[in-house]
Amino acid sequence: MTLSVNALFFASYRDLVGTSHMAVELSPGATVSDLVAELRGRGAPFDTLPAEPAVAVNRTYAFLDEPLSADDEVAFIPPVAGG
Amino acid sequence: MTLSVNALFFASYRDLVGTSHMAVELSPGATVSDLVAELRGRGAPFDTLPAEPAVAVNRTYAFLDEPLSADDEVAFIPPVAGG
Amino acid sequence: MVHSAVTTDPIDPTSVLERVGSPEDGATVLFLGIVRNHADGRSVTGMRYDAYIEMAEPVLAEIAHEAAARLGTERLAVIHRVGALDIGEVSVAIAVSSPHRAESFDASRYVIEEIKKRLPVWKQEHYTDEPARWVDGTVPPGTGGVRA
Amino acid sequence: MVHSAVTTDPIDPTSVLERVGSPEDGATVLFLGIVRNHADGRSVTGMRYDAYIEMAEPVLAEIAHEAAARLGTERLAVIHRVGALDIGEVSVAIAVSSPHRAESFDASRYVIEEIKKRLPVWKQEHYTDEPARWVDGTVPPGTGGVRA
Repeated sequence: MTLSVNALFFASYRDLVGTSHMAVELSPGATVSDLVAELRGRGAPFDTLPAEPAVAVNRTYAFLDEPLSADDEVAFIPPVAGG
Repeated sequence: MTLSVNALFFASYRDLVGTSHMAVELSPGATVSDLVAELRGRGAPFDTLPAEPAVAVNRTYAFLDEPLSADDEVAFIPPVAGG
Repeated sequence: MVHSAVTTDPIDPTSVLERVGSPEDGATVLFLGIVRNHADGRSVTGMRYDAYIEMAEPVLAEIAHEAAARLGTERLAVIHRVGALDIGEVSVAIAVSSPHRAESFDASRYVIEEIKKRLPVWKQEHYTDEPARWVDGTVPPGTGGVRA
Repeated sequence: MVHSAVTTDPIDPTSVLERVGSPEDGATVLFLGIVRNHADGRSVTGMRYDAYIEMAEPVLAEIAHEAAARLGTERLAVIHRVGALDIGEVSVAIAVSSPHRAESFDASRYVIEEIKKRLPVWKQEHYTDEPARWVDGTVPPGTGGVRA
Protein backbone atom coordinates (compact mmCIF):
# COMPACT_ATOMS: atom_id res chain seq x y z
CA MET A 1 0.00 0.00 0.00
CA THR A 2 1.43 3.36 -1.03
CA LEU A 3 0.77 7.02 -0.40
CA SER A 4 0.11 9.20 -3.43
CA VAL A 5 0.86 12.95 -3.23
CA ASN A 6 0.61 15.69 -5.83
CA ALA A 7 3.91 17.55 -6.35
CA LEU A 8 3.73 21.07 -7.83
CA PHE A 9 6.61 22.99 -9.42
CA PHE A 10 6.70 26.75 -9.93
CA ALA A 11 8.81 29.27 -11.80
CA SER A 12 12.47 28.17 -12.06
CA TYR A 13 11.67 24.71 -10.59
CA ARG A 14 9.00 24.17 -13.23
CA ASP A 15 11.56 25.13 -15.87
CA LEU A 16 14.08 22.69 -14.31
CA VAL A 17 11.82 19.65 -14.17
CA GLY A 18 9.79 20.49 -17.28
CA THR A 19 6.38 20.03 -15.68
CA SER A 20 4.08 21.98 -13.37
CA HIS A 21 2.75 18.99 -11.44
CA MET A 22 3.00 15.22 -11.06
CA ALA A 23 1.66 12.46 -8.84
CA VAL A 24 4.33 10.70 -6.75
CA GLU A 25 3.93 7.40 -4.87
CA LEU A 26 5.62 7.23 -1.46
CA SER A 27 5.75 4.71 1.38
CA PRO A 28 3.28 5.21 4.22
CA GLY A 29 4.74 7.52 6.89
CA ALA A 30 6.78 9.44 4.34
CA THR A 31 7.79 13.05 5.03
CA VAL A 32 8.60 15.93 2.69
CA SER A 33 12.25 14.83 2.90
CA ASP A 34 11.31 11.40 1.55
CA LEU A 35 9.48 13.01 -1.37
CA VAL A 36 12.52 15.16 -2.20
CA ALA A 37 14.82 12.11 -1.97
CA GLU A 38 12.47 10.03 -4.15
CA LEU A 39 12.42 12.70 -6.86
CA ARG A 40 16.14 13.50 -6.78
CA GLY A 41 16.85 9.73 -6.89
CA ARG A 42 15.21 9.58 -10.31
CA GLY A 43 18.18 11.40 -11.83
CA ALA A 44 17.96 14.11 -14.50
CA PRO A 45 16.16 16.47 -14.52
CA PHE A 46 14.92 15.89 -10.95
CA ASP A 47 18.40 15.80 -9.44
CA THR A 48 18.70 19.50 -10.23
CA LEU A 49 16.10 20.26 -7.54
CA PRO A 50 17.73 21.43 -4.29
CA ALA A 51 18.22 18.84 -1.52
CA GLU A 52 16.51 21.16 0.97
CA PRO A 53 13.92 23.13 -0.98
CA ALA A 54 11.32 25.46 0.48
CA VAL A 55 7.93 23.73 0.27
CA ALA A 56 4.29 24.28 1.07
CA VAL A 57 2.06 21.37 2.09
CA ASN A 58 -1.59 21.99 1.32
CA ARG A 59 -0.84 25.70 0.74
CA THR A 60 0.98 26.30 4.02
CA TYR A 61 4.76 26.64 4.29
CA ALA A 62 6.27 23.52 5.86
CA PHE A 63 9.60 22.10 6.94
CA LEU A 64 11.20 19.00 5.47
CA ASP A 65 10.24 16.81 8.42
CA GLU A 66 6.51 17.44 7.84
CA PRO A 67 4.70 14.06 7.55
CA LEU A 68 2.59 13.57 4.43
CA SER A 69 -0.89 12.09 3.99
CA ALA A 70 -2.67 10.69 0.95
CA ASP A 71 -3.53 13.34 -1.68
CA ASP A 72 -1.45 16.06 -0.03
CA GLU A 73 -0.46 18.91 -2.34
CA VAL A 74 3.27 19.53 -1.98
CA ALA A 75 4.54 22.63 -3.76
CA PHE A 76 8.23 23.20 -4.44
CA ILE A 77 8.70 26.93 -3.77
CA PRO A 78 11.69 28.72 -5.35
CA PRO A 79 12.82 31.82 -3.43
CA VAL A 80 9.85 34.20 -3.75
CA ALA A 81 10.03 37.57 -5.52
CA GLY A 82 6.67 39.31 -5.46
CA GLY A 83 6.00 43.02 -5.22
CA MET B 1 14.99 110.02 11.87
CA THR B 2 13.09 106.75 12.42
CA LEU B 3 12.93 103.31 10.88
CA SER B 4 9.54 102.13 9.64
CA VAL B 5 8.81 98.39 9.46
CA ASN B 6 5.67 96.51 8.50
CA ALA B 7 4.48 94.10 11.23
CA LEU B 8 2.25 91.18 10.18
CA PHE B 9 0.05 89.11 12.49
CA PHE B 10 -1.33 85.68 11.64
CA ALA B 11 -3.90 83.27 13.04
CA SER B 12 -4.17 83.51 16.85
CA TYR B 13 -1.89 86.59 16.92
CA ARG B 14 -4.12 88.36 14.42
CA ASP B 15 -7.11 87.51 16.63
CA LEU B 16 -5.22 88.85 19.69
CA VAL B 17 -4.21 92.21 18.24
CA GLY B 18 -7.26 92.62 16.00
CA THR B 19 -5.34 93.46 12.83
CA SER B 20 -3.36 91.61 10.18
CA HIS B 21 -0.69 94.27 9.64
CA MET B 22 0.51 97.66 10.83
CA ALA B 23 3.41 100.05 10.26
CA VAL B 24 5.64 100.56 13.31
CA GLU B 25 8.24 103.33 13.77
CA LEU B 26 11.46 102.25 15.50
CA SER B 27 14.78 103.91 16.28
CA PRO B 28 17.64 103.32 13.83
CA GLY B 29 19.58 100.18 14.75
CA ALA B 30 16.50 98.49 16.21
CA THR B 31 16.26 94.69 16.32
CA VAL B 32 13.27 92.35 16.37
CA SER B 33 13.42 92.49 20.18
CA ASP B 34 12.99 96.26 20.07
CA LEU B 35 9.93 95.88 17.85
CA VAL B 36 8.40 93.36 20.26
CA ALA B 37 9.13 95.66 23.24
CA GLU B 38 7.70 98.68 21.42
CA LEU B 39 4.46 96.83 20.67
CA ARG B 40 4.05 95.22 24.09
CA GLY B 41 4.76 98.61 25.68
CA ARG B 42 1.61 99.98 24.05
CA GLY B 43 -0.52 97.92 26.44
CA ALA B 44 -3.72 96.08 25.51
CA PRO B 45 -4.16 94.28 23.21
CA PHE B 46 -0.47 94.25 22.21
CA ASP B 47 0.77 93.15 25.64
CA THR B 48 -0.88 89.78 25.02
CA LEU B 49 1.76 89.01 22.38
CA PRO B 50 4.51 86.74 23.74
CA ALA B 51 7.74 88.39 24.90
CA GLU B 52 9.78 86.01 22.72
CA PRO B 53 7.64 85.22 19.69
CA ALA B 54 8.73 83.30 16.64
CA VAL B 55 9.17 85.74 13.76
CA ALA B 56 10.11 85.89 10.11
CA VAL B 57 11.94 88.89 8.70
CA ASN B 58 11.35 89.36 4.99
CA ARG B 59 9.85 85.84 4.81
CA THR B 60 12.77 84.05 6.49
CA TYR B 61 12.63 82.79 10.08
CA ALA B 62 14.77 85.00 12.33
CA PHE B 63 15.88 85.30 15.92
CA LEU B 64 15.05 88.23 18.20
CA ASP B 65 18.49 89.79 17.86
CA GLU B 66 18.07 90.19 14.09
CA PRO B 67 18.70 93.86 13.15
CA LEU B 68 15.96 95.56 11.15
CA SER B 69 16.14 97.86 8.13
CA ALA B 70 13.65 100.33 6.68
CA ASP B 71 10.57 98.68 5.15
CA ASP B 72 11.37 95.22 6.53
CA GLU B 73 8.40 92.87 6.74
CA VAL B 74 8.33 91.33 10.23
CA ALA B 75 5.79 88.54 10.65
CA PHE B 76 4.71 87.32 14.09
CA ILE B 77 4.46 83.56 13.66
CA PRO B 78 2.28 81.56 16.08
CA PRO B 79 3.34 77.90 16.46
CA VAL B 80 2.72 76.43 12.99
CA ALA B 81 0.22 73.64 12.32
CA GLY B 82 0.14 72.76 8.64
CA GLY B 83 -0.44 69.36 7.10
CA MET C 1 10.73 68.30 -12.04
CA VAL C 2 10.03 69.07 -8.40
CA HIS C 3 6.59 70.64 -8.01
CA SER C 4 5.19 72.48 -5.01
CA ALA C 5 2.15 74.71 -4.56
CA VAL C 6 -0.13 76.26 -1.98
CA THR C 7 -3.66 76.53 -3.29
CA THR C 8 -7.22 77.37 -2.34
CA ASP C 9 -8.57 74.89 -4.93
CA PRO C 10 -9.62 71.34 -3.98
CA ILE C 11 -6.77 68.84 -4.45
CA ASP C 12 -7.21 65.98 -6.90
CA PRO C 13 -4.97 63.09 -5.69
CA THR C 14 -4.83 61.48 -9.14
CA SER C 15 -3.45 64.60 -10.78
CA VAL C 16 -0.76 64.88 -8.08
CA LEU C 17 0.15 61.23 -8.65
CA GLU C 18 0.44 61.89 -12.38
CA ARG C 19 3.18 64.46 -11.76
CA VAL C 20 5.63 61.72 -10.73
CA GLY C 21 6.77 58.41 -12.21
CA SER C 22 9.34 57.49 -14.83
CA PRO C 23 10.34 54.28 -16.64
CA GLU C 24 13.28 54.11 -14.20
CA ASP C 25 11.04 54.04 -11.14
CA GLY C 26 9.88 50.90 -9.34
CA ALA C 27 8.06 52.63 -6.49
CA THR C 28 5.58 55.45 -6.00
CA VAL C 29 4.24 56.69 -2.67
CA LEU C 30 1.27 59.04 -2.33
CA PHE C 31 0.49 60.57 1.05
CA LEU C 32 -2.77 62.41 1.69
CA GLY C 33 -3.52 64.49 4.76
CA ILE C 34 -7.25 64.68 5.26
CA VAL C 35 -9.54 66.68 7.54
CA ARG C 36 -10.90 64.25 10.12
CA ASN C 37 -14.02 64.49 12.24
CA HIS C 38 -12.36 64.37 15.64
CA ALA C 39 -9.42 65.79 17.59
CA ASP C 40 -8.49 65.29 21.24
CA GLY C 41 -11.85 63.70 21.89
CA ARG C 42 -13.82 66.58 20.36
CA SER C 43 -16.16 66.27 17.42
CA VAL C 44 -14.85 68.44 14.56
CA THR C 45 -17.16 69.84 11.85
CA GLY C 46 -14.52 71.46 9.61
CA MET C 47 -11.15 73.14 9.49
CA ARG C 48 -9.97 76.55 8.34
CA TYR C 49 -6.36 76.72 7.09
CA ASP C 50 -4.64 80.12 7.14
CA ALA C 51 -1.24 80.71 5.58
CA TYR C 52 1.41 83.38 5.33
CA ILE C 53 1.16 82.70 1.67
CA GLU C 54 4.11 84.80 0.45
CA MET C 55 6.37 82.79 2.78
CA ALA C 56 4.59 79.42 2.68
CA GLU C 57 5.22 79.02 -1.04
CA PRO C 58 9.02 79.37 -0.87
CA VAL C 59 9.23 77.31 2.36
CA LEU C 60 7.23 74.49 0.75
CA ALA C 61 9.47 74.65 -2.32
CA GLU C 62 12.54 74.45 -0.07
CA ILE C 63 11.14 71.40 1.76
CA ALA C 64 10.34 69.75 -1.57
CA HIS C 65 13.87 70.30 -2.87
CA GLU C 66 15.44 68.99 0.33
CA ALA C 67 13.26 65.87 0.05
CA ALA C 68 14.18 65.43 -3.62
CA ALA C 69 17.85 65.51 -2.65
CA ARG C 70 17.18 62.64 -0.20
CA LEU C 71 15.06 60.86 -2.79
CA GLY C 72 17.71 61.05 -5.47
CA THR C 73 15.15 61.96 -8.14
CA GLU C 74 13.29 65.16 -9.08
CA ARG C 75 10.03 63.22 -9.16
CA LEU C 76 8.29 64.78 -6.20
CA ALA C 77 5.12 66.87 -6.02
CA VAL C 78 3.50 68.46 -2.98
CA ILE C 79 0.36 70.56 -2.80
CA HIS C 80 -0.99 72.17 0.36
CA ARG C 81 -4.49 73.57 0.47
CA VAL C 82 -5.65 76.60 2.45
CA GLY C 83 -9.08 78.06 3.19
CA ALA C 84 -12.17 76.38 4.61
CA LEU C 85 -12.17 72.58 4.32
CA ASP C 86 -14.90 70.07 5.12
CA ILE C 87 -14.39 66.69 6.79
CA GLY C 88 -12.86 64.24 4.30
CA GLU C 89 -11.25 66.92 2.15
CA VAL C 90 -7.55 66.64 1.30
CA SER C 91 -5.40 69.29 3.03
CA VAL C 92 -2.06 68.09 1.67
CA ALA C 93 -0.97 65.64 -1.04
CA ILE C 94 2.59 64.40 -1.51
CA ALA C 95 3.58 62.14 -4.42
CA VAL C 96 7.08 60.77 -4.97
CA SER C 97 8.65 58.09 -7.13
CA SER C 98 12.08 56.47 -7.23
CA PRO C 99 13.83 53.36 -8.52
CA HIS C 100 13.57 51.65 -5.09
CA ARG C 101 10.86 51.90 -2.45
CA ALA C 102 12.86 52.92 0.62
CA GLU C 103 13.72 56.33 -0.86
CA SER C 104 10.09 57.07 -1.77
CA PHE C 105 8.81 56.20 1.70
CA ASP C 106 11.57 58.26 3.30
CA ALA C 107 11.05 61.35 1.12
CA SER C 108 7.29 61.27 1.55
CA ARG C 109 7.64 61.10 5.32
CA TYR C 110 10.27 63.86 5.28
CA VAL C 111 7.96 66.28 3.44
CA ILE C 112 5.02 65.84 5.82
CA GLU C 113 7.19 66.04 8.96
CA GLU C 114 8.92 69.22 7.75
CA ILE C 115 5.58 70.78 6.77
CA LYS C 116 4.42 70.29 10.33
CA LYS C 117 7.64 71.75 11.71
CA ARG C 118 8.08 74.85 9.62
CA LEU C 119 5.44 75.66 7.02
CA PRO C 120 3.80 78.97 8.07
CA VAL C 121 0.28 77.57 8.04
CA TRP C 122 -2.24 77.46 10.87
CA LYS C 123 -5.50 75.65 11.29
CA GLN C 124 -8.61 76.48 13.20
CA GLU C 125 -10.87 73.61 14.22
CA HIS C 126 -14.61 74.15 14.17
CA TYR C 127 -16.82 72.16 16.54
CA THR C 128 -20.50 71.39 16.87
CA ASP C 129 -21.09 73.08 20.20
CA GLU C 130 -18.12 75.18 21.24
CA PRO C 131 -16.13 78.10 19.76
CA ALA C 132 -13.54 77.45 17.05
CA ARG C 133 -9.98 76.94 18.31
CA TRP C 134 -6.54 77.39 16.72
CA VAL C 135 -4.77 74.02 16.77
CA ASP C 136 -1.66 73.85 18.97
CA GLY C 137 1.42 73.92 16.80
CA THR C 138 5.19 73.84 16.69
CA VAL C 139 7.73 76.65 16.96
CA PRO C 140 9.77 76.42 13.75
CA PRO C 141 13.54 75.91 14.06
CA GLY C 142 15.60 79.09 13.62
CA THR C 143 13.29 81.45 15.47
CA GLY C 144 11.46 81.97 18.76
CA GLY C 145 14.42 83.25 20.80
CA VAL C 146 17.93 84.57 20.26
CA ARG C 147 20.58 82.99 18.06
CA ALA C 148 22.51 80.34 20.03
CA MET D 1 -13.19 46.13 5.43
CA VAL D 2 -9.77 44.68 4.66
CA HIS D 3 -9.50 43.88 0.96
CA SER D 4 -6.89 41.74 -0.79
CA ALA D 5 -6.74 40.23 -4.26
CA VAL D 6 -4.42 38.65 -6.79
CA THR D 7 -5.48 39.55 -10.30
CA THR D 8 -4.47 39.34 -13.94
CA ASP D 9 -6.29 42.62 -14.71
CA PRO D 10 -4.48 45.98 -14.86
CA ILE D 11 -4.57 47.78 -11.50
CA ASP D 12 -6.27 51.19 -11.29
CA PRO D 13 -4.60 53.08 -8.39
CA THR D 14 -7.58 55.41 -7.94
CA SER D 15 -10.00 52.55 -7.40
CA VAL D 16 -7.66 51.02 -4.80
CA LEU D 17 -7.46 54.39 -3.04
CA GLU D 18 -11.24 54.61 -3.00
CA ARG D 19 -11.45 51.40 -0.95
CA VAL D 20 -10.03 53.18 2.10
CA GLY D 21 -10.79 56.39 3.99
CA SER D 22 -13.33 57.31 6.62
CA PRO D 23 -14.42 60.54 8.33
CA GLU D 24 -12.25 59.43 11.28
CA ASP D 25 -9.08 59.27 9.19
CA GLY D 26 -6.54 62.06 8.87
CA ALA D 27 -4.01 60.16 6.75
CA THR D 28 -3.99 57.96 3.66
CA VAL D 29 -0.92 56.28 2.15
CA LEU D 30 -0.91 54.68 -1.30
CA PHE D 31 2.09 52.58 -2.35
CA LEU D 32 2.54 51.44 -5.95
CA GLY D 33 5.09 48.89 -7.09
CA ILE D 34 5.83 49.46 -10.76
CA VAL D 35 7.77 47.55 -13.42
CA ARG D 36 10.93 49.54 -14.07
CA ASN D 37 13.17 49.51 -17.12
CA HIS D 38 16.38 48.42 -15.41
CA ALA D 39 17.69 45.91 -12.86
CA ASP D 40 21.27 45.28 -11.74
CA GLY D 41 22.55 47.40 -14.61
CA ARG D 42 20.57 45.49 -17.25
CA SER D 43 17.98 47.04 -19.52
CA VAL D 44 14.61 45.39 -18.84
CA THR D 45 11.83 45.25 -21.45
CA GLY D 46 9.10 43.67 -19.33
CA MET D 47 8.29 41.35 -16.47
CA ARG D 48 6.31 38.15 -16.16
CA TYR D 49 4.78 37.46 -12.75
CA ASP D 50 3.90 33.85 -11.89
CA ALA D 51 1.97 32.90 -8.77
CA TYR D 52 0.91 29.82 -6.85
CA ILE D 53 -2.47 31.43 -7.00
CA GLU D 54 -4.36 29.06 -4.67
CA MET D 55 -1.81 29.86 -1.95
CA ALA D 56 -0.98 33.48 -2.86
CA GLU D 57 -4.55 34.61 -2.24
CA PRO D 58 -4.76 33.37 1.38
CA VAL D 59 -1.18 34.47 2.14
CA LEU D 60 -1.93 37.98 0.84
CA ALA D 61 -5.12 38.07 2.90
CA GLU D 62 -3.13 37.01 5.97
CA ILE D 63 -0.55 39.76 5.40
CA ALA D 64 -3.35 42.30 4.94
CA HIS D 65 -5.01 41.31 8.20
CA GLU D 66 -1.73 41.40 10.11
CA ALA D 67 -1.11 44.91 8.75
CA ALA D 68 -4.64 46.01 9.66
CA ALA D 69 -4.01 44.86 13.23
CA ARG D 70 -0.92 47.13 13.32
CA LEU D 71 -2.85 49.93 11.63
CA GLY D 72 -5.70 49.75 14.10
CA THR D 73 -8.31 50.14 11.34
CA GLU D 74 -9.81 47.79 8.75
CA ARG D 75 -9.19 50.38 6.05
CA LEU D 76 -6.54 48.58 4.06
CA ALA D 77 -6.59 47.30 0.48
CA VAL D 78 -3.86 45.43 -1.40
CA ILE D 79 -3.94 44.12 -4.96
CA HIS D 80 -1.14 42.15 -6.59
CA ARG D 81 -1.08 41.62 -10.31
CA VAL D 82 0.23 38.54 -12.13
CA GLY D 83 0.88 37.76 -15.79
CA ALA D 84 2.90 39.72 -18.37
CA LEU D 85 3.49 43.37 -17.44
CA ASP D 86 5.06 46.16 -19.47
CA ILE D 87 7.41 48.84 -18.13
CA GLY D 88 5.44 51.39 -16.10
CA GLU D 89 2.61 49.02 -15.23
CA VAL D 90 1.57 48.65 -11.60
CA SER D 91 2.45 45.24 -10.11
CA VAL D 92 1.15 45.92 -6.62
CA ALA D 93 -0.99 48.64 -5.03
CA ILE D 94 -1.44 49.10 -1.28
CA ALA D 95 -3.82 51.72 0.15
CA VAL D 96 -4.32 52.34 3.86
CA SER D 97 -5.92 55.03 5.99
CA SER D 98 -5.93 55.80 9.70
CA PRO D 99 -6.61 58.64 12.13
CA HIS D 100 -2.87 59.48 12.36
CA ARG D 101 -0.14 59.24 9.72
CA ALA D 102 2.44 57.08 11.50
CA GLU D 103 0.16 54.03 11.47
CA SER D 104 -0.61 54.37 7.74
CA PHE D 105 3.06 54.65 6.77
CA ASP D 106 3.92 51.69 9.00
CA ALA D 107 1.15 49.42 7.71
CA SER D 108 1.89 50.24 4.08
CA ARG D 109 5.54 49.41 4.55
CA TYR D 110 4.67 46.22 6.43
CA VAL D 111 2.52 44.91 3.58
CA ILE D 112 5.15 45.42 0.88
CA GLU D 113 7.97 43.98 3.01
CA GLU D 114 5.93 40.88 3.90
CA ILE D 115 4.88 40.40 0.26
CA LYS D 116 8.55 40.28 -0.66
CA LYS D 117 9.31 37.80 2.13
CA ARG D 118 6.52 35.29 1.76
CA LEU D 119 4.01 35.76 -1.06
CA PRO D 120 4.39 32.77 -3.40
CA VAL D 121 4.96 34.90 -6.49
CA TRP D 122 7.92 34.89 -8.85
CA LYS D 123 9.01 37.25 -11.56
CA GLN D 124 10.92 36.71 -14.74
CA GLU D 125 12.75 39.67 -16.23
CA HIS D 126 12.89 40.04 -19.98
CA TYR D 127 15.81 41.84 -21.60
CA THR D 128 16.60 43.36 -24.97
CA ASP D 129 19.49 41.07 -25.87
CA GLU D 130 19.77 38.15 -23.46
CA PRO D 131 17.52 35.32 -22.27
CA ALA D 132 14.82 35.99 -19.67
CA ARG D 133 15.88 35.34 -16.09
CA TRP D 134 13.97 34.52 -12.87
CA VAL D 135 14.65 37.26 -10.35
CA ASP D 136 16.58 36.19 -7.24
CA GLY D 137 14.23 35.93 -4.31
CA THR D 138 13.84 35.17 -0.63
CA VAL D 139 13.25 31.86 1.15
CA PRO D 140 10.02 32.40 3.13
CA PRO D 141 10.14 31.95 6.91
CA GLY D 142 8.84 28.58 8.14
CA THR D 143 10.25 26.44 5.34
CA GLY D 144 13.47 25.56 3.53
CA GLY D 145 14.91 23.19 6.14
CA VAL D 146 13.82 21.27 9.20
CA ARG D 147 11.86 22.67 12.11
CA ALA D 148 14.24 24.28 14.65
